Amino acid sequence: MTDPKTLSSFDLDTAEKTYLDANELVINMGPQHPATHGVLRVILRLDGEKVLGLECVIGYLHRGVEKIAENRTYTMFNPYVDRMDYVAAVSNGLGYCEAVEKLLSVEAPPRAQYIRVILTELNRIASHQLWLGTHALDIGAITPLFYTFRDREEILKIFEKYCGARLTTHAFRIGGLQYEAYDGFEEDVRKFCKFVKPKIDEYEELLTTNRIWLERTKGVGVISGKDCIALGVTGPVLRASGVKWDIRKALPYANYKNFDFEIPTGQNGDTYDRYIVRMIEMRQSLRIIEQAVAGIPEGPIMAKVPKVMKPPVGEVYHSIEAPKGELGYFIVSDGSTQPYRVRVRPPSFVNLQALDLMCRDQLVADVIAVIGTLDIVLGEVDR
Amino acid sequence: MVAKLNRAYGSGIEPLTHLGQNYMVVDRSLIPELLQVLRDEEQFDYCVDLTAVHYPKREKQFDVVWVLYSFPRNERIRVKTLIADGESLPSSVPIWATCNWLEREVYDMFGIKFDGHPDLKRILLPEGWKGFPLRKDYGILQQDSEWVQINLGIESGQ
Amino acid sequence: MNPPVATAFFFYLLAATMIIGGILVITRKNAVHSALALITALLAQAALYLMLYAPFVAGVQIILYAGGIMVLFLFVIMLISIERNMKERQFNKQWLVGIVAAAALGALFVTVYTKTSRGVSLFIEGRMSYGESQNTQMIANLLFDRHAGMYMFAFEIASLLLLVAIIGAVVMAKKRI
Amino acid sequence: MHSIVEYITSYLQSNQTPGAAGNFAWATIYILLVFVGLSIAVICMNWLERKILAHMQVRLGPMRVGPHGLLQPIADALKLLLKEDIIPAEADATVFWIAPFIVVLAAFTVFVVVPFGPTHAITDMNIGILFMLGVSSLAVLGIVTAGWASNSHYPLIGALRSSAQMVSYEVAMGLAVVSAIMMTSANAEGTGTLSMIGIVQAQLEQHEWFLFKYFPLGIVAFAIFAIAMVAETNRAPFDLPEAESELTAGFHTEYSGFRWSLFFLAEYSAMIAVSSIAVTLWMGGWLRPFPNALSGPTWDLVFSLFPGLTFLFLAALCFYSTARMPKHPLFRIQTMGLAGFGVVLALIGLILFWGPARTRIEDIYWFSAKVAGFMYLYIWYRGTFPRYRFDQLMKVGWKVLLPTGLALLILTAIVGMRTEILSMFQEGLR
Repeated sequence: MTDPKTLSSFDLDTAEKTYLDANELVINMGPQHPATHGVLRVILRLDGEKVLGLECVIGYLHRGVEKIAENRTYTMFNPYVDRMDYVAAVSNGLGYCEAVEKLLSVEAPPRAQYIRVILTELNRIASHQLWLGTHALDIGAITPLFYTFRDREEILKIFEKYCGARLTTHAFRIGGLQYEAYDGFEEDVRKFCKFVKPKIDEYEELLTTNRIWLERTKGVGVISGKDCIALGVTGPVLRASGVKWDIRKALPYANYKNFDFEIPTGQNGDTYDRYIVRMIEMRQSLRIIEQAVAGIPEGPIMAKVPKVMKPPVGEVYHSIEAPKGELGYFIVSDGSTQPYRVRVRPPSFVNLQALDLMCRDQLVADVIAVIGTLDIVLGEVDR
Repeated sequence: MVAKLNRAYGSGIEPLTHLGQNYMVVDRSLIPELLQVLRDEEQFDYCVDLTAVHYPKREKQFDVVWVLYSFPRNERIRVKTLIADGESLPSSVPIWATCNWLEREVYDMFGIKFDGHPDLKRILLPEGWKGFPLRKDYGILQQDSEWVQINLGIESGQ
Repeated sequence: MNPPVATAFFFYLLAATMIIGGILVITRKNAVHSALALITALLAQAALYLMLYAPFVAGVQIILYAGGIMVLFLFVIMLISIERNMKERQFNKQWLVGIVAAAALGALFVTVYTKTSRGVSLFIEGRMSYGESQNTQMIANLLFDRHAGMYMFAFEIASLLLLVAIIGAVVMAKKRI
Repeated sequence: MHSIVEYITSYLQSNQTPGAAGNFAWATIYILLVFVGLSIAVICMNWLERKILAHMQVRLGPMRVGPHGLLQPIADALKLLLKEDIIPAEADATVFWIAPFIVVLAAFTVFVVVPFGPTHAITDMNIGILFMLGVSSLAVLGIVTAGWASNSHYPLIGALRSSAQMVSYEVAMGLAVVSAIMMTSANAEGTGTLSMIGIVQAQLEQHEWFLFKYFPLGIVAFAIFAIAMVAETNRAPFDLPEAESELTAGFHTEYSGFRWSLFFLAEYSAMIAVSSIAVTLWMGGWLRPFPNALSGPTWDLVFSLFPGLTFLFLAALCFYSTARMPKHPLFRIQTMGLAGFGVVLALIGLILFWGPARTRIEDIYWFSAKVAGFMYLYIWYRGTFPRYRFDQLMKVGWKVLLPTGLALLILTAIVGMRTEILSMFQEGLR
């Protein structure tokens, strides 16, 4: 086992000397490459096609979100968080709103909590669907992409009907929700659950027992639970390595403790296990959604929050289980209307760190598979 | 736990609670040992986050914050230390491997140096960028126009 | 069977291609260009075999030399840094020996040719002794026939030699098996 | 003048291929016909692949250029021809320029011996199948040089992968082919043949496709070939040389415009070529279904109606789609175009009912229909499978296909020679 502490690091400038000199080949993948899911640049050191080490170069999408936060009021910053992990914007919003609510010591009313959970879980399914499509595409199966996008469309339609936006939803407000669920919201969600269940089976039919899929994913990008914890890797990647840990269960937020669901885990920590874990997670999310839809209470959707928010001086760290892992917000308030400091703990950023370890001694083609299986969104990595 | 730590390290540790979240402010001199103890003896095996906050008016300008989590205890804690500008901290990469990139980001954004870090360089901003954007004295309209001019070949629009 | 058309024309065309290809092989500094020229020469040679009503030899020539060996050649050449080789002096000091060898070969050829024309033929008379189909069968008979197969032993020995060569190559190239 | 006409018409009475008859005028005509037909087939494949793949993936595919995107391939071809021809500054210009031509030449030359019918081949070579394998292996040269000449990492890796893949799968492919060739010698004289036409005739004489011969040996050989041929043409799931998620586009990353379209053309004609080999060797080539069991003039007539009926069916599909076209003035031209296309198809269908055309086209029809089946398989694979990793691909080639092929070869030889072997044993016992 390679020591995770010694992550590779080297300079591409020396590449010219090594290129074609038989033993080592330094190759640059990205930032514009079809399989790096955005503008990730990976510098690979290869022995033939075997990866000796790699270094990620990130920051191409850096927009200084944390700096922006310091110059916006708490409410004004809310839409910005959607732009980080743009495939799971609702989760980002939930994390931020709950963190500020904690700072203000308010709690969203139950009805708002239920709708929040429904939308967040829908978004988790959408995020996993997008992951599955692109991941399968990276491995060479082109058809799942279209299947998952077809079904993700239904989720986006619900979002659109609810808040008018499909991707960067800005669905939640600090203290609750701005919009009451539209007429037929429950019916739509129920219909979606019924619609998507056979579709998930359909994805599995294409891939789960597909020989080539098995060969490409089993034993690829293995990471042990211990390494995961050492590298701070969370989310499905951690669970696939056998650590049964999900913030929804461990440190429940929103009203997740009201719902009955299971945390899937894998044993081998390879790409296939991560695939299976995410597939089960989609089903579990459906379970939560069904319970939530059945139990939406009547009542207000907005807690009493002052128009101009001036949280008391102090700092708070709040994190949620985003589709990609632990998404944390560390907010420092100096008592003014603007946050003194907002730190986002992005799951993609921290998970991406494990790429080097997971790719060692694998082949170039596996790097693609591992980047896919980590499920990173560069918007969130670079912020 | 805090009592035990207090016994060992004396007054260097100040346990606090805000909104139900525990954190401790520790003296800078305690930093590598205390973190090591927290991981090894108190089972805080997962470093969630490492970040900093800049208070330009204070004498010790920076809060450096570790957010730690313990899987066995299911508990989260924050460790905070105060350092002055130009002061460096020992790297915690040997304790938690995840601190590698997190420390690089803190260096990138605040210019806080971590001694013993395997490869401390900018991570989100390009190499050669001037200034540390998350410091409060880094104006939002200010940009490294020199870098922009050299690397992008355009006049900075700001 | 109809008489072939423009035989002389095609012969000279192919022969010229071969010679030009051969010259290019030794004069190009870029090894990939040399390899491509060699392939051209080999293909022209295969076409010449076709003109001699020896399609089997032509097919084997294409598969083995042009399609197999030359691909491996290119493979190896591509992996070597070409730029460095370009700077080095291509010709070593053995060109004198080369000229002597070429002259000797040429002399031998001329001798054989003049002897043939004087009637002491080294070749079977006539342009071709067998038709297209019999030609291939003759090879098979010579190689494999239980009674007339005079080259069977040599053939098997050659294949054994190749096997040894393959194993040797694997042993030498691979650090661990 | 008269002699030239006679020279040309004399061939029509012969029942040989132009090559065998030594008729160069007709050979040239055939070469042109094959070239044009192949280009049309590639264009059709382009459209069909996009449409079929689209429908497998719950989308529509090209719909805008022409009715149901029928003119899309033409638009694409025009676009490619008009694009700027870029040669990278660091590339080796000569080799970069030659490489696509090598690939195209290799892909087209193999069609010299493909028998579309007993007389519908440019020539019938004594070593037909050897020629096909040999020439198609030359395509590797083009790919390797293309990758090298681009002077860029990704094309180089793509070229290396491609050549390694093609060279190794050629071995398994060759073994499967040899096993089929051995089956040709199971006739009264015990003489086999490498001639493409001879192979099909052997199947006719032996009253079965080699696919079913010595069950299951024939099917296994066919399976080996069917896998190897996908690898040989660099198609999914063996499309590593151009794996877009890893190598952007593999060996032709740096190519654009016309030169890229040559690679495209070569890829599709290579697909058709290897499918033709498979059809010839195992599926009875141009033979119609049950040529022996359902023989006689009535059955001949029935089966010879198929080409015409197929075109009429396609025409009917066109008319049906025309009727379903939106009744909006904007769609008027498209509707008319589709109807016109249907009319053309129907006319072709009617012409194909005409006696002389019927008999001449029948072989080509059955051959093309079988090849089309393979083409559909190619598309189907692409829609279904993920991509193999390189080492796995090599493992499949060397550790699975090659030993199976060797065992198969020995088994086929033993089964083919069983009477001789038995008699030898009996002799030995006595």
